[in-house]
Amino acid sequence: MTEERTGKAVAPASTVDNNVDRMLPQRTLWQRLVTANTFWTGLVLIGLYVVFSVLRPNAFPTLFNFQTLLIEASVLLVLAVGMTFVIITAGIDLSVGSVLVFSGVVAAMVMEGLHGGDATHAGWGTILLGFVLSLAAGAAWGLLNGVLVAVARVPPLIVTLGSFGAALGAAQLLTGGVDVRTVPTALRNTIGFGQTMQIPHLVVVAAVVTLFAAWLLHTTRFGRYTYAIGSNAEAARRAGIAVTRHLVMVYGFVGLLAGLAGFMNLAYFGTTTISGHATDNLNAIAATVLGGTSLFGGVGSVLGTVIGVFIPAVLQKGFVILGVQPFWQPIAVSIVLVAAVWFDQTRRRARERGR
Amino acid sequence: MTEERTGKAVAPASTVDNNVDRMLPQRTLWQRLVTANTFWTGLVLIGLYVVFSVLRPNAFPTLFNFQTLLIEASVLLVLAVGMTFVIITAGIDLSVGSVLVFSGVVAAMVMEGLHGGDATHAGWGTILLGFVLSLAAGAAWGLLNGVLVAVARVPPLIVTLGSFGAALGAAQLLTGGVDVRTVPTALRNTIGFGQTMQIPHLVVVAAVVTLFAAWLLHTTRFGRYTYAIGSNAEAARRAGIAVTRHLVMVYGFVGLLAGLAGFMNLAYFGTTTISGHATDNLNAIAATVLGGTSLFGGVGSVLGTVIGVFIPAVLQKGFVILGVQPFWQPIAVSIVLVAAVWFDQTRRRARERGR
Amino acid sequence: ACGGGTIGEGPEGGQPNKNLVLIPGVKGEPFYISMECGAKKEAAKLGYQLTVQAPDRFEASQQTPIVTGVLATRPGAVLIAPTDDRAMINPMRQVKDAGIHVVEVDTTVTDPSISVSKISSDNEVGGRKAAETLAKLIGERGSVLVLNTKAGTSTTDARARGFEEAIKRYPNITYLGQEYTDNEPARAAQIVSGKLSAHPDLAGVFATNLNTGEGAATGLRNAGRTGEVKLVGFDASPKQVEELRTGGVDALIAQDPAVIGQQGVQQAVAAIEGRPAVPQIQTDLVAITKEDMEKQSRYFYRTEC
Amino acid sequence: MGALLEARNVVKHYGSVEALRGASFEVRAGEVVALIGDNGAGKSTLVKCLSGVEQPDSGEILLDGRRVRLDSPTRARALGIETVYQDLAVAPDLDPAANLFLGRELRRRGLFGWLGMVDKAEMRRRAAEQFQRLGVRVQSLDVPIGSLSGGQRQGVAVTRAVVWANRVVFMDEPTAALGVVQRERVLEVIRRVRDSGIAVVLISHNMPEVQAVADRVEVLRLGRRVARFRAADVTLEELVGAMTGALHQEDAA
Amino acid sequence: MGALLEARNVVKHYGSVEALRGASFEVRAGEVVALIGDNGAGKSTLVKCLSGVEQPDSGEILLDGRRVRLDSPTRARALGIETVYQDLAVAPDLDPAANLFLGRELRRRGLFGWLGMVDKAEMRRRAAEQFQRLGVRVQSLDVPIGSLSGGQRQGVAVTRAVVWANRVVFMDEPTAALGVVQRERVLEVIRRVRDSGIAVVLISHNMPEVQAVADRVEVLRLGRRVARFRAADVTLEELVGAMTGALHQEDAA
Ligand SMILES: Nc1ncnc2c1ncn2[C@@H]1O[C@H](COP(=O)(O)OP(=O)(O)OP(=O)(O)O)[C@@H](O)[C@H]1O
Ligand SMILES: Nc1ncnc2c1ncn2[C@@H]1O[C@H](COP(=O)(O)OP(=O)(O)OP(=O)(O)O)[C@@H](O)[C@H]1O
Ligand SMILES: [Mg+2]
Ligand SMILES: [Mg+2]
Repeated sequence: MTEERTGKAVAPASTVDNNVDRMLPQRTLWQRLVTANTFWTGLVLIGLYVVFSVLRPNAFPTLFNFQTLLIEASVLLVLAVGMTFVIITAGIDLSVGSVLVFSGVVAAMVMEGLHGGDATHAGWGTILLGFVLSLAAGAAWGLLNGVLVAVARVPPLIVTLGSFGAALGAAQLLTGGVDVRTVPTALRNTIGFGQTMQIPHLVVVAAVVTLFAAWLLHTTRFGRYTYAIGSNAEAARRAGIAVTRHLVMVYGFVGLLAGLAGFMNLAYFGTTTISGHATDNLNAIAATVLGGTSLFGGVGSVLGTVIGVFIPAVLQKGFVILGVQPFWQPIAVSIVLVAAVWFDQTRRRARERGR
Repeated sequence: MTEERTGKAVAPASTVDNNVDRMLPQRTLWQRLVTANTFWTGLVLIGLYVVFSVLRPNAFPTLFNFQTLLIEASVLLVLAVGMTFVIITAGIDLSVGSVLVFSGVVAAMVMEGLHGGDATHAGWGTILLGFVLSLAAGAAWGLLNGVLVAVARVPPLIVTLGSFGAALGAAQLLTGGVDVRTVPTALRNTIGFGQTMQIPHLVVVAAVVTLFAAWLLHTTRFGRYTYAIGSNAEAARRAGIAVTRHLVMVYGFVGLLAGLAGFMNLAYFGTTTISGHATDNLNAIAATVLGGTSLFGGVGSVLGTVIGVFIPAVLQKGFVILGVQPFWQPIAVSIVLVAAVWFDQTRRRARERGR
Repeated sequence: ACGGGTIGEGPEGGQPNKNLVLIPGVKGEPFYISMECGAKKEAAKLGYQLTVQAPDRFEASQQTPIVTGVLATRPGAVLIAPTDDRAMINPMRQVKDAGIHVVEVDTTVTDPSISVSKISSDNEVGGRKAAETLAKLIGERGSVLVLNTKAGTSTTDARARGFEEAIKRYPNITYLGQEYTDNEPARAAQIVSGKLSAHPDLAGVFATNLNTGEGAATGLRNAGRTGEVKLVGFDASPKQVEELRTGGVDALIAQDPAVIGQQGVQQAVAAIEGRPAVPQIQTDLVAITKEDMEKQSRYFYRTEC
Repeated sequence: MGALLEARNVVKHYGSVEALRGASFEVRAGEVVALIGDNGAGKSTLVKCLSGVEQPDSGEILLDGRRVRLDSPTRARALGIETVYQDLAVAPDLDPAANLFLGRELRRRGLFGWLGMVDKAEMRRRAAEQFQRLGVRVQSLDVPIGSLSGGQRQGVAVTRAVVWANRVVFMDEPTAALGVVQRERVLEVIRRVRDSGIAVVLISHNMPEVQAVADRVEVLRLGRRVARFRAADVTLEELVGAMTGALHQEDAA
Repeated sequence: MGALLEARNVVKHYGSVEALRGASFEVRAGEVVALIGDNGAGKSTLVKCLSGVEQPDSGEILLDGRRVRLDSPTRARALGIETVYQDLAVAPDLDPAANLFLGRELRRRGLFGWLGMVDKAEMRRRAAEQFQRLGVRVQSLDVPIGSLSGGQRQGVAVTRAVVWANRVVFMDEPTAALGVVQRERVLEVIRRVRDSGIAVVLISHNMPEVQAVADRVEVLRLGRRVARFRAADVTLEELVGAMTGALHQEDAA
């Protein structure tokens, strides 16, 4: 080791080299875009769309196919948007599919009941009542979930697994297990498959919900508290955030969206499809996680979830159009799912390493 | 405020009041029992058993019913025991049901293939080969999961949701979606329905697996690393634990157990039951969490999982015997599930508060 | 595919659209596979091309995207087993509106104007046949149980409904009602053994599909009551036929899926080629017991073509 | 002059552990009290009880001589009590500005604000200002604070407490991870806050620091107050003696 | 005498943040080197690079004058390098004994040990002994260490590093949360470890402590070494000057 010398002062360099200006500059739009967690997953989605379009130029990139892709994803999108909120709080909601069914059943039965067992020709008053009841039924389950999670402190997985079973059971109990099959024609023709200038109304509803949720999550205090609770619930509590109340509200919101999804489902299918929503929960969770939301909470975005909903939807549709053998389809979808997330993770890690 | 006086020395009290003896005393068995996380859930289980026995003294507390309870829980128990390991590492495995099906299919097809399309009269050589292949097939999926989780760092939920779809797809692809129809009679009669001194062999297999898993988790280095990784993976890595390898092994172990469960399922049903395992994953997760294992990792026990498997099993059986109306059953099961966990949480919190 | 506005009639090039698509209710069920076999054979005979696209589960929400996806490929005709008699109306109408002929096979929707032809077997009749067969097997006395799959599954619900209706006509038979199994054999086995504990006089079980049948057989076998408690299953997949032969099941209600597929293709081709199609065709349903199983072997389902 | 905030005979158990066995404590407006004691003496627990995070099993808490129930952190904050927790209690996924304003977000003006929209730009600006004022160095206001160094995180937590307090600030080892310069700055801030009439409670294991900044010292040992000193009169030996139990004041408890 | 462990021109980026911009560092056997610097200077990052936790982007690391690749913590531990991390890196759900032996569990004798069974009783006993020796107070060996106080946790982490090290111990602010007595004990331990011929690297913001225990001081500023001192010759002003950039040694880097 070389001989050490006692240091000598060379410069009166300021002891504080940070200043407001240095901290403040916003990143450029492009920087923010590329570092956004959703950028690469978004690229995957676009890539898939392009590949299928090239493979089947007559069938895939058509207006009709685009419309049906959007319509068929609408209900799941509404569920997944809600799921994004719960997962950001480090929770989970397995009950969405059952709550959807329950809300649809409540709305359908009331509408039918008001019209003596056949709601086909019911008017807008009835429809509106059905709509409100559907939302109310969904919100009620959601609030129940929220209270059990936040007040009774039962782990969300257990609570919502419970309401997954209970809401479906309740729906079956109400209907005797048989789908309610008369739905107002007015409802079906407007919300179910009405269009305005080639834009399906169901898609409009889903888009409005998504935009609202994005606004709520990314710009409001409600959204910020959602992130804070998922990031460190104890810190949030000490910061004076009413964690319990907020969690109840988040679960209630998800329930409300599931109720809305139930009503949309009713309008679309014209029946309550009781047996058809067993895997909605996993689909919604997969979409959310695929979109970059962390199951450990604190991280996530609505835009990511939108992308996460459409990647499997585009894949499945593409495979059907390509005529891929049915048993290969789930295998191929799984591979692409895992690959997309893996690609995203790799990009993020590379970015964090600064390369 | 009163006038302060400068302190004066009163006693030469030792500056170190801890000593080896004070730190060492083990708690008594009773203390350890009552503070064990599984104590209260265990009480719930016993309580349920007693209640049903009182309600239907002729039908519920019979040897036959006890045996069938155990037999019918065996396959799920093996899955849930594996699940306990993954969840303790803060992971999750949604693929177990599909891996079970895949392993069963591989074993059944090979056994059939060796006997020209009808394995009914196959001998023990064939059965053993089927057994080994079943384990191997399960372990292979598990290792694949593990590599994707630990090496590629894809979130476990996405990885295993992928293999959930892919393993089932692969099983359907192998069989054309049709259950393999012949299973060696020797296998069915020994493992499937055989008994020794009233103890069903299927139960013996599940019990051996459970005991082995409990030993592995609670007394070996492997188990300790499993907890350490779930508790703080970075700390484990810095402590020199080969986190990646260990995670691959844990997922491989779960896959292996799912393979075993697939073989047990084959012996029990005499067919591959391809379409009948869609909710095995949620059932196994629910059992694990009900047994006190935390989804955030680091905490859990095999005994808890055993209790967690039997609470719903006893409930469902009891409701069938009581003749509860079918649609009420899922509702009641859900309520008891949530209530049991809630009760457990409350007890634990009270204990932590020292009351 | 040949695209274009008027599909199937083939007026432009004079060439009819020779692509047919079969959309069964769910993938990988022997019933639908047999149907596929019948359809494929017939299509080949007539010089047509038949592809199959099936949903993962018997659910409208799963089948709908497949229907619209198939629509985008513009085949000449679609043979479909709708999973819901209302929910599938809209997507099927879209197919029809695009000028594609629709043939309903196995199940139908409530709107009769969509398809050119319906070839179906009546599940409710099947349920009734099951009740009669089971009543005979148990000597018209004792308790009987129905194992259903998931509430809201139209086909199995119809079977259970038919069974319930018919079984009530036997005064000495106690109907214990139906239990739902979520289509899991394990759950079915659990219910059967539970019911055996609660009702020692249980004499017969009707299992509405393959998975419930397998679970019920296992439950009975486990309790050592095979053959004593009579089990009637639905469908004649190879596994079930095997069980029938070895005594695990006492009777099966079988449909004739191959014929459904064959007829479906015939009607679709007729429509494409501008000939009149037969609007409604009913196919057979039979009860097969061990005694007459050789005679009825043509009803056994196939697993590959 | 009476005490601003006073705790009397506070008892707090965690399971079988008795963290506080009748601890008393007081602080007056405009003074800096150092709360010292060995590891595990119960300092943090006492702070948590006095900032509404934990509920004592028994004992009373008085603010301005009146009994208060601090049943939530919100309540304590509403009464003007702010705290820098030993474990910091920040949200690691949020950026420094969001953490600074956590629970007190600025809303936009007008309709948007009424709808709950937060004013991110303004919060960023003010946060930068405050960090600047307290000399907290953050290389960027856009990163989640989970990726900052321990010292930087501590700086954010201190800033948060100081900005919002108007009666009492508890600082549980606020300087533990701070560099020499930052530490000086925090001590300076403490003095400044004290001079503005706010009571400051400083927990520290650094005796020179305690002697430099505190007006009074209260010593906790095994969950009880065992000594109180005027900082000007006390020697290092006395402080250490009180903490280790070698020295005992009869009337301190 | 040459350096035991030496780092030359180590560069490390985190995303766009340059944590180390060509940092050099050295420590000899049997000496205590204090590594000091402002918050965010890169001390912890350097320690992580030297204990195999992070991989530097460039630069070289020499052990006994030979280049080594510390590609994992296991590798570093195998070479006799132990570390007390600033964030402690303990498993909060495991008890103190399990943490002490983490990654180095004692196995039972005979068949059971060969099967991988750990000897819990023996580990408990030895852990109690070691905690006793280093004066770490843990009220019970049966609780998960997540429920211990910060100081207690730090005590466990220090014990772990000291027990296993045989060439170099890095201690990243080991005394930050410690009480006066425990701190003295850790400093004593550091001296004792040094005397046994092991190199000790101490990171601390407490200058009196640094001056009391270190033989040499190396100063990091903005990711580079800016000064080196013999502890005996240096004044507090010089140390602070070097850390803040007021003082610069040309040949230090
Ligand atoms: N959440 C908890 N659960 C169980 N025991 C706890 C908990 N929090 C603190 N304790 C125990 O209470 C006692 C007092 O802890 P506390 O954190 O108040 O000490 P402290 O004086 O702040 O120590 P330090 O100087 O190390 O921060 C300790 O023995 C500690 O182990
Ligand atoms: N994981 C990380 N991701 C991004 N930036 C990081 C990460 N770790 C450290 N940094 C940044 O690197 C720089 C050096 O950090 P480091 O933790 O080495 O500082 P330090 O000298 O140990 O500071 P302190 O005295 O506060 O502990 C800081 O600007 C810090 O924000
Ligand atoms: Mg403390
Ligand atoms: Mg550091």
